[in-house]
Amino acid sequence: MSSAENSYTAKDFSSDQEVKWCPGCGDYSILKQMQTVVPTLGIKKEDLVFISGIGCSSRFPYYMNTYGMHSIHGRAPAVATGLKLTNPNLSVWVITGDGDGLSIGGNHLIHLLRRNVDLNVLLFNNEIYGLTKGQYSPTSEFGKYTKSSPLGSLDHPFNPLALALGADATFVARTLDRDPQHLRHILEQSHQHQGSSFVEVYQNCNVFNDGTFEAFTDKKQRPYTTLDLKEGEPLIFAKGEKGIRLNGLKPEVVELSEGFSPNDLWVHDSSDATKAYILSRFFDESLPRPLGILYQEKRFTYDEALQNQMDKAHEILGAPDLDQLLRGKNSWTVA
Amino acid sequence: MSSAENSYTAKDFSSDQEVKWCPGCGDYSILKQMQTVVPTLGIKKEDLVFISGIGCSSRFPYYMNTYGMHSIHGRAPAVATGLKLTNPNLSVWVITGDGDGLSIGGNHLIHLLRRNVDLNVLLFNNEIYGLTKGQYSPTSEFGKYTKSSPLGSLDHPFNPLALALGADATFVARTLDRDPQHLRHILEQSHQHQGSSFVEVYQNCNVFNDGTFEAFTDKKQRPYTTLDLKEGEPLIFAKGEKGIRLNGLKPEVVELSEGFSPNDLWVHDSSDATKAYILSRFFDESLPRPLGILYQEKRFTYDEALQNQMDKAHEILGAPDLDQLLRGKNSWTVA
Amino acid sequence: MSTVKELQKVTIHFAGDSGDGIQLAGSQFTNTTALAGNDLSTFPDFPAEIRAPIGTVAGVSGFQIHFGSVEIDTPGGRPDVLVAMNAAAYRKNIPNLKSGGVVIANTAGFDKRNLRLAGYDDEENPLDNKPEELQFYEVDITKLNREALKDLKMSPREKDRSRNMFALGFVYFLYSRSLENTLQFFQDKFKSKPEVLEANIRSLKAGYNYGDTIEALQRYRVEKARLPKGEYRNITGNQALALGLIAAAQKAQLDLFYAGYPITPASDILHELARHKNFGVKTFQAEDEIAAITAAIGSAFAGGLAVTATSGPGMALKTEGLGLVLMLELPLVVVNVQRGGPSTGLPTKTEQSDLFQALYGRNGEAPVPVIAASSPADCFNAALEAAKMAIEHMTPVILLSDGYLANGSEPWAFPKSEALPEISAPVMQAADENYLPYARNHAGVRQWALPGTPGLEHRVGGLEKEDRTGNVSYDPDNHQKMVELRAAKVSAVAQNYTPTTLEQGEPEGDVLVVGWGNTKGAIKVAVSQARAAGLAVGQLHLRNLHPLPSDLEIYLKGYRRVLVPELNNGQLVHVLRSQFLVDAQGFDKIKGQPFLAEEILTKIKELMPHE
Amino acid sequence: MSTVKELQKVTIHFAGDSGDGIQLAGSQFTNTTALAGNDLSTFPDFPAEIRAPIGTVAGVSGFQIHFGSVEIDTPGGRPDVLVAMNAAAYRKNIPNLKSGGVVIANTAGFDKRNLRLAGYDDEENPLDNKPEELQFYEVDITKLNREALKDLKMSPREKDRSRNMFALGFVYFLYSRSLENTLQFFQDKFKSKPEVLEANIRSLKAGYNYGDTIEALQRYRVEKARLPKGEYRNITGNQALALGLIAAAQKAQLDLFYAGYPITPASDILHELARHKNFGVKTFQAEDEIAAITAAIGSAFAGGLAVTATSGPGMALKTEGLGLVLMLELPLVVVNVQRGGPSTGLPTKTEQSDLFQALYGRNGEAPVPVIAASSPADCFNAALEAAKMAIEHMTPVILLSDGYLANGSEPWAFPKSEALPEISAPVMQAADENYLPYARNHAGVRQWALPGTPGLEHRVGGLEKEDRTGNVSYDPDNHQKMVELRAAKVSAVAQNYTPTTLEQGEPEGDVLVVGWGNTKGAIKVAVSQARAAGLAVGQLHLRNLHPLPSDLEIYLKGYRRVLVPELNNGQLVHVLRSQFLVDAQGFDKIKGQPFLAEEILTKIKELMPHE
Ligand SMILES: Cc1ncc(C[n+]2csc(CCOP(=O)(O)OP(=O)(O)O)c2C)c(N)n1
Ligand SMILES: Cc1ncc(C[n+]2csc(CCOP(=O)(O)OP(=O)(O)O)c2C)c(N)n1
Ligand code: SF4
Ligand code: SF4
Ligand SMILES: [Mg+2]
Ligand SMILES: [Mg+2]
Repeated sequence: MSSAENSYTAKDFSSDQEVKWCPGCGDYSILKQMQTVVPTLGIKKEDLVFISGIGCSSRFPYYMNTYGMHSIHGRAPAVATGLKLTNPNLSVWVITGDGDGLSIGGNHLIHLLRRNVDLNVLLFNNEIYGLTKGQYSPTSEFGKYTKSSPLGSLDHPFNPLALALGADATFVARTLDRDPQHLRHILEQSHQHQGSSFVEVYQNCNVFNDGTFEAFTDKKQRPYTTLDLKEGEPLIFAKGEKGIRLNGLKPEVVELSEGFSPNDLWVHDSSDATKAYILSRFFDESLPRPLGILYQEKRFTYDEALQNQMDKAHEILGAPDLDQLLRGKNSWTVA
Repeated sequence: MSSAENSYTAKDFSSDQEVKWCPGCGDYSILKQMQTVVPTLGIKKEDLVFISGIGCSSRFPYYMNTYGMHSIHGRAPAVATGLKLTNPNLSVWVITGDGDGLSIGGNHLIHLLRRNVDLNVLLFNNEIYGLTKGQYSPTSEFGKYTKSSPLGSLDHPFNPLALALGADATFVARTLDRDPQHLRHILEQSHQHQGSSFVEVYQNCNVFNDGTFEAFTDKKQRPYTTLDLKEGEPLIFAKGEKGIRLNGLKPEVVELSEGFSPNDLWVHDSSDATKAYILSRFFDESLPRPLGILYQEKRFTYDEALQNQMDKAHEILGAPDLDQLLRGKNSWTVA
Repeated sequence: MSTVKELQKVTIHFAGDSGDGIQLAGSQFTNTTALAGNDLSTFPDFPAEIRAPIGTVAGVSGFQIHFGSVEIDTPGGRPDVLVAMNAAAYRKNIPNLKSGGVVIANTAGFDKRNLRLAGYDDEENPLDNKPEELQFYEVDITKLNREALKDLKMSPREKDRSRNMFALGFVYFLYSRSLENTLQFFQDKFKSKPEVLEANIRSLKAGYNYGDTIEALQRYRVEKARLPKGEYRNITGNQALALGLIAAAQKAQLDLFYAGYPITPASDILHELARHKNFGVKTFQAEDEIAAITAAIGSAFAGGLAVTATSGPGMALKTEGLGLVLMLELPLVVVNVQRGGPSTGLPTKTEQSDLFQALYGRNGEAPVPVIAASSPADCFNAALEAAKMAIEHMTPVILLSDGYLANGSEPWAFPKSEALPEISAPVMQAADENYLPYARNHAGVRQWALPGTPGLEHRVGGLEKEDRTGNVSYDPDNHQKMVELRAAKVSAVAQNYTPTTLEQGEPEGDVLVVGWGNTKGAIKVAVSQARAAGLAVGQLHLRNLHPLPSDLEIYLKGYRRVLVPELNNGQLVHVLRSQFLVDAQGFDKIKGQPFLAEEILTKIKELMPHE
Repeated sequence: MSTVKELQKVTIHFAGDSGDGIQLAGSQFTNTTALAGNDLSTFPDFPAEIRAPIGTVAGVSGFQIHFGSVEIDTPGGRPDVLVAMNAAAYRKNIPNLKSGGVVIANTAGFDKRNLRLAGYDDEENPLDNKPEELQFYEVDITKLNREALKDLKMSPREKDRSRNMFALGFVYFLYSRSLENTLQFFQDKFKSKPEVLEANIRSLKAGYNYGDTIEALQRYRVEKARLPKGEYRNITGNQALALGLIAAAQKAQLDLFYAGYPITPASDILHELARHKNFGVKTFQAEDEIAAITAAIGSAFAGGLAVTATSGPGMALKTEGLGLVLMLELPLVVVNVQRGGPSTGLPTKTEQSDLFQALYGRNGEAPVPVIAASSPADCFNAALEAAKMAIEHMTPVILLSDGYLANGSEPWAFPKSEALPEISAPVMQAADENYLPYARNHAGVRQWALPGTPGLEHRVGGLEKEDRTGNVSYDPDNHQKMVELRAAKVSAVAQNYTPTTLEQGEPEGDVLVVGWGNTKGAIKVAVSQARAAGLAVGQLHLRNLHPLPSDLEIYLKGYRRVLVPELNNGQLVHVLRSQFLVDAQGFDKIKGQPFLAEEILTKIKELMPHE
């Protein structure tokens, strides 16, 4: 890394375009943390590419002073795949929303995750369609009242992390717009991960779905409602008062004051897929909402497999010779 | 059920169209079992509808003497949803393939499963694109040599059952083309289930992917390579010689001759989502491949929620009055 | 005391920040104006962002209303009155104002910050340098409004939320309007928020009273329009379209099944329909547009009146499904509320550039009837006609609307339900030994056999079908025959058209202006002005874009020149030239905005023969 | 001893069950014929099913080859020779055979079961009632072949697998062909299966020897064609297309990125490209067509020569992506190998009915250059031209091929790589302070700034862009300007066209036959026959369908009649009428099959002025 790169500041990553989200939108904070993190990652500015679909969240690339594409609704994972396969040196980030990534774009997302192309997906989950002015989304809770569901929505929502695990994602994490430090940490980690990193970011849409994640972001409630996952450490929350242990396959909240010690607790091991699965199912109110890296696995990436195959093809098939290719195997001459 | 219905035979469900699959194709057997099962289900012939996409498997509806639609590639789950919501009295079956259902149609499938529309999905998994003459599919193993992957495929495959569980499916099962009895049983059970039933059927494509499931279908090997899931019973296979127990969260094969008794074993409980998850991950050769119902859950169905809402709308908004609707709230008269 | 002047028609343009509640003020003024018996036409115009950057020109939201005691056909060209809530709104709209026009400027919106955001140079306040030909009301609305709400327990920011109502109250005073309707609206809307209710009432009244207080004020009165007798309501295009679909379902005695995926400017159709489930309307918010159209196809197979609506990019995704449903020969209404393109384009702007896509945008020989609505209220008729055609001819029908029609509004002499045409669905009721799924009647229409009906079990699909039986067939001659049968069936819908007539003008003349869709009003005004000036000009407006009416030709050939104004780069004109070999000439505007009548008039004059 | 007769050209039709290896026999005969120096043209025609029902007419697979010592432009009309492996193959093809033609019938395929499956009445064996004007070889191929393999350790079913080679051997004998090439092919193909290798060798030789053995046999010889000097190979359209893309990538010094989703008849392009990864070709089998085109767009952004290919239904899914890439102004080649439509239609049959979709099938004003290939070998040039145009003009280009070109083959005088045109990609190499992503050169082309290049960071997207900067802009005038700039850029590609010339005929005359795509050969034959008969007929064939060449008009107006034969319901004819206001007349065939020259000739004669 040259000194020039080292000397980037957040400002270098701020484009000249005016940011057009609603005042107070959670997207601002995510943008800010991204601009703060990237200078520390050792990536050259010109090697960074942000690809998005359509939605409020998908305006993100316009505001990063890097290469970027605001593509079409739901297709960012596919665009990013083609980009990365063509130039594997780039650091590619997909920015998507709960509508863009899980409604119209759900298929591309799960195929990206199973293929494990080495890029990072940030899904801004505000449990609403923001840009189209407030219809329920695939992550909205059942019975939600919106413009398109004046009598309540009828759809059971996706659990994005469970879906990602079901699609064999190799990096699955959750973070929050309102916790800059946590957010930065997860951005760093997802960059470090080789393969597709899937990060769900709880994001407040203060215009159409205000306060959805307040229980998790509110300073007072947060210690009790969320669980910070730390590798190799026991699952403790509520300011050290409570922990979680596994009773057979069932997670149980225990009071540490009541005779339970940290040794009785479930120790976080992000390489354990079954534990990750159980964590992804911490959804009802009896359990805190896990934040951090639920799962991480080392698996060959699609782009590296492709690169190997390209090298192998050279070995097997030899150097390219266009004339020979055109001639084929059975030519004849008319004199 | 009237006597007329009772008197259906398999032949009544055989259409006048000549079956055009390759001789020896596993699809024949699935068709036959379907024609055998439906007369026993107490459904009127006219209330049965088969909806498919495109693929060899998707020709299925043509051969059933019921209502049917051979729609477009990947869209059968959506077509079936619209059909079922319009006429909830129908018994609707979606017939799809690993390409149709998991490649182009993956998104509709997972949305159907989360919505839990009351219909049955049979995914004929032959781990290949049959109709287009043999390209690898999203379930083909890594490194597969096909026309489109002459140097081996690079894609990590989907695990269809894990994906379905990740999408919050309420009924997840696996069966085989070559085991008529098992197949019929699962067809029955999926019909009984209220909500979206997802059934993966291992199906042999003897032209482009012959023998893929031979280890599971071959009479000699099958007892050792597969695990028949039976509700409330311990997981025993290999003709009673082996069983599976849970060591913490890890499944382990134990020899029943070596001091383990059935009481030590994992007892199948299809209502336990975590167990279902672990079962869906029985994929490597150290574990037998589970067959049967991995998971089943009772959850409101989308169609019944819609029906309730329609009723509620009547209550709240009153009987429909078109003139009042056209007049609106602020009309005036020009005399 | 102020004098009251009688006016025939007025155009008011409300403008402010997207957070300023401009659309609400505009629509309240519209409803009150409608109830006062004026004819009117409106044009809301807002930025693509939910809250575009505050204070900037890009963030300005506008609402224009044209109303009068005479017939009103467009939302007006240049406004007579501009309500500018801030400097950006002023900057954006002042160039359009009519000479002699009135400006109501909220001076609080011209502070340093706002001036800078609006792009004015340092210290340059346009209110210090007002065009002389305009009249100004400079009012510190923000301050006066806060004053009026002084004793309410609200933050200043909360108080400012109702300042749009202060401005509205003032305009009500100027135009001698009653507050009644808007006060009633507050009662309904803020039922559960008594504070907010009180604030809005006070703001509205304060604005009105302010008008009463200040001196030397010219007031206006616009008499009731001599509209044809009947009962009226005000309606937007998307609302009217939704009601047309419900009416069609009622008339056909079918349940309406609407599947859609949100997209601007079509989403309101979903929103409107979702409110009327008591009419047996099932709405399904699908995961994408492909799921929406294919779910609708499933519904059509099951016997629903199936509808899906979208805009350009979504339409692109529906084209494969359209191919399927036309192959199946099931009824389906596909609505495209067009917006600026290509690609994501200008989502909140209007355009007519998806006509080619509607006519030709499918693989294979895939003719589909195409219908276009021509005014907000006409969206009702167009939807009803589209549904009737789809059902009675067992075919998909594309219905074209656009952003301007969708959000614009006008008074609508709504019909009595019994006056609406009957729709008879060709549903087979009972089993028939000789049932053949693809046998046809004289108009080429097959019958609709619904799952659940005993004895009619059959299979349909997207592969080519054998004539009559519908079985899969690869026979070469059968394919040609089926292509021709499907085309003939679509052609046959033209037999039910009412004969083509000119909107205005003689059978022969110098310039025939041919339009489709939202241009009708602007063309009408332009042509009538041209005719008033003695020019031999005619107007022909097309409802049916495919198949074209067979009796068009005499009109096209009766004029020396044919002019086709379109909000695209020349699409209908291309079709007319091909089909009739007339040297029709396009006149294109691709600015995301509707035509002004004067633009068309100028063009007409250019084309007039020079003596 | 048999006599040998010299022939100028011959059409042979191989037909049998889809399991009979007809395509293999056909392609072996083709390669041998090519190596023998004949000109030729082939037309494989197979059912949609992988293994359609055995023994039925629907299950018949056919392969026709037309070869000669003279120029060959079509795969022939009615065949001279029919090889019928069973009764169904006979039944399907016998009506087409030329009077005096030869039938080689495998009598084992005329047993009771086969006769019934073929739909013959009980006991009615057509071989018992042979048309007198035909010559028959009735050979029990099955039996003779089993006999030849008697001592091999194989089941009868396995032995029967090579009976196609017995038939082929017999035809080789009849046409005095060498077995060399096919024997070599066996060696390669069955390297690892010595049994099968032996069986095939024996079968082929047995068939040949059988010809030698039976008496009174007329043999034929077709001399080398007087093809222009050069090196030749035989090639199918899909192969040629793939090679054209690779050649373009090499010439542009870009890596080829191909993203596709399997679909008939386009899949072979993917298969072919996947075999040449050593050329830096990356192939990506996407999850659907939308992922394929958008992945390709991602690649284009990164600087790849991005290509995606599909057929009609897949094209429908790509239209939204096409809108995006034309808005981005990045190069992309989109290939549509057309098949019978609409919807799933006739997947294995050919048609030209996606022209409208290519020209008009997008939302918004979305012009895209459209190029069509006109013969199997020409797919190479067309692909190269499409890629060059896409890259040099920074635009998506649609390349139309079809099922007939894709699977058909002909001898190709392949070029030397150095003779291929250079392609210069407008890639920006270095940072530039004044870089504006949407600044343009004289031809309206912007520059290609690739991620990874320092100092050129910029953002692109599908919203309307400000001229030059590319920033999002909702400005009305800018929108009109950008629509016009994009249109102008596409129009500018026509400046590089070679001047339009007639394929045949004088500048003026009675009937000008205008074609595009695969009809070229059939029109060529028809027109030359008409001219030989003294008629004033001309042929014009279009490579570029959008923009149309500007110098077309003089030809269109130089003839009294313009005839446009198309394998659709009249699409190009519609465009010509609109653009040039000429009363061009369509001639449509929508049977999933190419034109026969005689069909066109008949039509030409109909149009000739009657004295
Ligand atoms: C093909 C297509 N369909 C629909 C739309 C309209 N649309 C734009 S954004 C959006 C949903 C956005 O939701 P989400 O991804 O959650 O983003 P948010 O605005 O909430 O950040 C929709 C439906 C579109 N642009 N394109
Ligand atoms: C839009 C579209 N794309 C591609 C195709 C071509 N296609 C038909 S079936 C198929 C895959 C079938 O695979 P699968 O679903 O596994 O069915 P199988 O034939 O193996 O039973 C494909 C790619 C198509 N018909 N439509
Ligand atoms: S609508 Fe919601 S998500 Fe969109 S910018 Fe506004 S606050 Fe943010
Ligand atoms: S190709 Fe395979 S899946 Fe298709 S019909 Fe033949 S054997 Fe069955
Ligand atoms: Mg969202
Ligand atoms: Mg398959």
